[in-house]
Amino acid sequence: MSAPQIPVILSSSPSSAATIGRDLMRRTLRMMILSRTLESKLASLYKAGKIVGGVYLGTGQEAFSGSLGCLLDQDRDIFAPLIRDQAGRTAFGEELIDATRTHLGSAQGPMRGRDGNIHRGRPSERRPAMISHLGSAVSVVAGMLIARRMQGSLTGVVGATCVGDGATSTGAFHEGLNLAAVEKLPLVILVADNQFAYSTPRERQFACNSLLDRAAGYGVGGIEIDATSLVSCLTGIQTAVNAARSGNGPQMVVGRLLRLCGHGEHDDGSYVAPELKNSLLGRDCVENGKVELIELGYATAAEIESWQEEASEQVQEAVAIAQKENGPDPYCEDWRAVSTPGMQ
Amino acid sequence: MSAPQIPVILSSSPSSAATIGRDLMRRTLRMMILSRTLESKLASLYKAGKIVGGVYLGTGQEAFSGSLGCLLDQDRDIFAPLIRDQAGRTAFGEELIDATRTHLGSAQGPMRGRDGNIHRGRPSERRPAMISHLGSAVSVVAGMLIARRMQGSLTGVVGATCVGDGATSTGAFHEGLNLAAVEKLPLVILVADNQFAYSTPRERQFACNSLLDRAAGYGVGGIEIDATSLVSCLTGIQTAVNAARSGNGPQMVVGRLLRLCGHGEHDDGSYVAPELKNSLLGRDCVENGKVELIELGYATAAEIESWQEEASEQVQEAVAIAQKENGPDPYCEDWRAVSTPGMQ
Amino acid sequence: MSVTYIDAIRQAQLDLLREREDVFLYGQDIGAFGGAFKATKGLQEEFPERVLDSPISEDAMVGMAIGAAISGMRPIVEMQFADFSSVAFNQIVNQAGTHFYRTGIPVPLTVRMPCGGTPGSGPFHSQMVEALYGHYPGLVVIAPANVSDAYHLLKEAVLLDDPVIFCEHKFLYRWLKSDEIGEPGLSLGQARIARPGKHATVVTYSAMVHEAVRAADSLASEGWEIEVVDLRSVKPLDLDTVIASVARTGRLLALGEAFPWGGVTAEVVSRVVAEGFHLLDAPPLRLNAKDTPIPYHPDLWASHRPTPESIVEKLRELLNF
Amino acid sequence: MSVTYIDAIRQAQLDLLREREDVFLYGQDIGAFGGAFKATKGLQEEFPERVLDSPISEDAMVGMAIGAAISGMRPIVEMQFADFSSVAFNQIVNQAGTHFYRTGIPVPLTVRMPCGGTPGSGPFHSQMVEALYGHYPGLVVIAPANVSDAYHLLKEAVLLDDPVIFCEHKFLYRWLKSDEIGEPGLSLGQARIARPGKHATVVTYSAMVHEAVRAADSLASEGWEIEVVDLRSVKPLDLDTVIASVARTGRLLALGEAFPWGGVTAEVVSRVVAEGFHLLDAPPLRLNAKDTPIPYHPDLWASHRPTPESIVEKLRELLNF
Ligand SMILES: Cc1ncc(C[n+]2csc(CCOP(=O)(O)OP(=O)(O)O)c2C)c(N)n1
Ligand SMILES: Cc1ncc(C[n+]2csc(CCOP(=O)(O)OP(=O)(O)O)c2C)c(N)n1
Ligand SMILES: [Mg+2]
Ligand SMILES: [Mg+2]
Repeated sequence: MSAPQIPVILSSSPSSAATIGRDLMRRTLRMMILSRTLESKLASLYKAGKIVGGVYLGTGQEAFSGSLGCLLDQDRDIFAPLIRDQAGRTAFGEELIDATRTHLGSAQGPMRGRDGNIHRGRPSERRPAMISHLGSAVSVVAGMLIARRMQGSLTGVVGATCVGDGATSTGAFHEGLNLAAVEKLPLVILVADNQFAYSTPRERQFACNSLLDRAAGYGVGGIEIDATSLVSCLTGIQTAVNAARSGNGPQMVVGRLLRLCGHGEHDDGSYVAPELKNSLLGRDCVENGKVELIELGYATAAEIESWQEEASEQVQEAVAIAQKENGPDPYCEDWRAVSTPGMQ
Repeated sequence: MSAPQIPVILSSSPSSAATIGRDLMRRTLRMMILSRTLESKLASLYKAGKIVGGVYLGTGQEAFSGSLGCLLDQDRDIFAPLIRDQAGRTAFGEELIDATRTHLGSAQGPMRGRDGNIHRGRPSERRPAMISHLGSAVSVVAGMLIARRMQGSLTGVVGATCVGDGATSTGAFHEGLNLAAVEKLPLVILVADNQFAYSTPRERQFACNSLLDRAAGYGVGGIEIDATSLVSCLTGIQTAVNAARSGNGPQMVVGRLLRLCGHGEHDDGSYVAPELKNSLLGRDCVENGKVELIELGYATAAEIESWQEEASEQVQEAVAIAQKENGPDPYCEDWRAVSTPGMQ
Repeated sequence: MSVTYIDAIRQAQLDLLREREDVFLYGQDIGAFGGAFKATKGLQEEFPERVLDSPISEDAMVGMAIGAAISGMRPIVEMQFADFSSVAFNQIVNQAGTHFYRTGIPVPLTVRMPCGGTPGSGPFHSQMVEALYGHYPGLVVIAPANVSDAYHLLKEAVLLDDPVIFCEHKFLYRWLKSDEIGEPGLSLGQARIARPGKHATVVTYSAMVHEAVRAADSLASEGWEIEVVDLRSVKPLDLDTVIASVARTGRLLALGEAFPWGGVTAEVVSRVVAEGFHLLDAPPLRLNAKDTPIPYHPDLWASHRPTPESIVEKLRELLNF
Repeated sequence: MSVTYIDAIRQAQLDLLREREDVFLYGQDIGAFGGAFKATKGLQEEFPERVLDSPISEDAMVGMAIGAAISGMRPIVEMQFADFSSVAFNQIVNQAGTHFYRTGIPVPLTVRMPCGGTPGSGPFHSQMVEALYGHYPGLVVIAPANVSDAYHLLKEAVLLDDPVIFCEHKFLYRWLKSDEIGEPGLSLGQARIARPGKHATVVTYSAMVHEAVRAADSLASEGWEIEVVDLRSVKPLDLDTVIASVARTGRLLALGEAFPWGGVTAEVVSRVVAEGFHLLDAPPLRLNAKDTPIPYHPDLWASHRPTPESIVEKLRELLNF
């Protein structure tokens, strides 16, 4: 076996935009705008004390996460999101109401009040519900793929999951990715290197230059991209998704960007140096994405404005519905942790 | 920070032998012979049903492990051996009697019958007593080094530990090495890539070409060596030890070799293909080491023969003493798992 | 011909692989090598695609199996030793154990745990894990004491839609033989009267069932008739059978090989006193292993865990009250 | 001026850092940021070399601290949430917990565990861990219920030569205030009568002490005098104080916020019946959280754990026997 090639795409060019195409770019930007709009709303609801539990946003990571969601096939692929993947979730087909219901404590959310917010998922729709322990979804996605291989339905399927720079320090990440590499599974793993894990800067988290340096050690393909650019995200992730889909084993995509919000909405992120915010890493991918589309002639400012308005309406509606709904009724809970009667 | 340089030494030359020197080569070979002699004795005692617990040998790994033991400073360095490090233990100053006492169930062994054989250690002499869970010593050695840094006594100290190819798949290995890299500790980690983890071949364990490919991902220095050659082991490990000692952070040494025994003495290792045994990887480092010394003019065959005889005597003596000693007396056990009275 | 406990475990896996396409095995060295204890010997030959060697990655092994289990498969994961499941602990309790409650989707996963002490195995190859996993919601914890249960309970475990911690006892692997596996008797969740009696009840499970029977046998010569209840599964815990026995005998000794703080014996005693206090003629007692790591030397090991002698001693205390 | 429970924890760490050169702190975001709960706020500024941010590597964090502890230091590891210690489980029980028994060298390590539920925290930020670690040999497990104990027990924990699991309750962090930290009273290993009474004894610890006292207060209006015993440490467990209380009241309710199978309440009941059976006028009862993961929605959460109402209900059952 020869070592996988590791290309690095840190800038994007109109030519790569051409390979992506107008429709995909338009759809991704719309998803990014929708996600940003939803999350801004959740942030204000949090400030107003209306949210049950914590609020963790993906501000600044919409291009990275949303591109993945748009590049996956909603009908057969697997997507295991983490805490900053609202854009990916939405792009992969999650309805807004799932998000508003969990955050507002409606019993009608996918987790029925039993688990919350970013932990929501619908495993039967190939969207696992994350547990908090970082890194632990990597092996789960590997298992979902292995099941398909045994069932003869793996062909053309990709399983994708996301982690942050900090999560790469977990044993779970390491064991999971190594296992997937040994099994040569069609796994795509996005590493959002957003400069911080909570307040901890990269240099207290790892000592390599780029987390992409880890790909070779797992024997997996890899690519590093400027995740503040939509074109670069779509191009890079498409390469990885295609490589995985066509049987080249796991692919790692390291996205360089900056978290443009606190760790959670309880955190003001004051530890992020202004120079970093003002650097290229701090570029807002949504605003930049708009410029990218306009410059490519793929959308007009007016169109984008209308997407924004549409998004606001959709979000309003999803919030309004969830707000009217009741929370779970503890007296109707059956308090059963196993499915088989008598087994508790 | 710039990426650490990763040299690969797969063959050795007389010129590298010169940098090692006659004394070190002689001492290391003697330690290897002593270790091999002890382990052969343990193997026959095992077959004779005289051993308490299992027997795990380092046959074929004496050059790799013994070189490390000889290159470390017994008065200040730390050495956390694993299951195939009899040579390293002996070279680092462990007395033979420690090994025979644990294996023969004497209460006077370092573990007093409470733990056995390869788990023995003397932490107060900077030789931690391994637990079985693979990979978990890496972080412990890191902590021993961090303690010294805080105490102002780290200068010139190296902490070393060994793992096999299989142990690199553990989360503990990953977390521990990453932590050590972040703290830029003088840690030397030997990876004995002996082609198998128990019966599991490399290709079911990892997907990279060489485990050395992992070094860059941790941001640590690395070197890969032919571990069947004593010159190559001493040269390569010396480079790593020196680099760690002079402040260049953790160093990984991947040794390519073959386990020349079963996983334990209960295992005949019949899953090892004859081609592999007959390949260069299957070369016996002890026999080869003798040739190396003789060819370099560092020892005569007669001298080596006398070392062998001396070793046999020493082993006989250590076995004889331990065999006469009693096992632990359960009626004298205080069954205390904590040191402070009243805290159990 | 006779069947050992480990044969039964191998046979159950073979039959499951043959009967169902959704069953697969995953673990270290379980393929061509047949596993550290040969519980999977020859199985990869017949099912090369469904008997897979894993890397030394217990966390990922269980995570992988969970992913497969929610995708229509019924994985059996072999821990090489139960003690190494400490590395998979997070995936077991937090991912597998919570999944049904959180999402409504069950996780039909079985983790085979070679448990318990044998002489010379030491602190890290001898642990019991039923107390650990019994404490966490969402897991079924089984601990068969005989050949027939080893077979039938493993089959039931794999067919159950929920995650099962299957605690096998290494001491029984080759030591325990039976003429045949036999027909299924009780089902999962039901305790068994391993030996009937009327003066005191010993509630236990796994290898300790045999030690308890030995203790009972030796007290029989003095006229004491000791009833031994084999729990078979510690979660669910068949309190009805236990209480019925205590109702007959008026005396309870809860016996286990695990560490003494908490665990099965504490759970048994607490439930019995809560629901059957009036049935008791004497204080219910417990006997467990000692509160230290499991010693490696056979002489220490034999004193660390309960023995027929120490059980007899405890029973005398109970009977003489 | 008033001191909160979290202030006391911070103060204990500050005083330890000032008084002793061998103490250091290690954990995620505990440096400049001061920790997720601000338990280490400002400490790195004063002790830049001894307050270190760790990577997200719980296994290695504890392994590292063990290595430091056997090299003359007294590390305090902060888990960001106790729930994440599942990843460090192996190092805690198998490396730290076995070390003294195996080698004779103690491991003066303290692991700070932010435990327990708060509304909206859900299954992975609410767990209690005392049952988990109490089961394993070689660990001391502490669970302070008030401001003074939070301070003094943490100081004792760090000065102890053995590994300590220090279970802090997040619900108490800011909610619990005191005028001052006060002088040390009881020492580690001694339980405290949190509220004297004579009709029944509630044995509990951590945040449940306050819920028990509330329940007791509300029953007081009916003339019932309920004694509340705060264990302070669950291992060692001060059975003398518990038995003395049960001797006075004749009735026992063991109360905890953990999952209901096994754990502290089972251990308390089992020990009391073994040694104080004759003191009991009624079956000893237990009240724990429900046997599911801890739900995220505050309304479910409030029903999952014991409340003053459910405690009162259980106490009535006990008193009416
Ligand atoms: C095993 C584990 N330890 C600690 C935490 C607490 N925690 C939640 S998010 C987080 C930071 C994650 O950083 P990173 O992986 O870089 O993702 P980001 O938040 O930057 O997107 C931490 C420490 C956790 N969830 N899991
Ligand atoms: C966490 C863990 N899982 C499983 C084992 C059981 N085990 C002991 S040695 C071994 C194989 C180790 O292989 P490798 O690391 O390559 O070392 P080698 O034996 O080849 O020297 C296994 C699986 C263990 N000790 N620890
Ligand atoms: Mg990050
Ligand atoms: Mg190996």
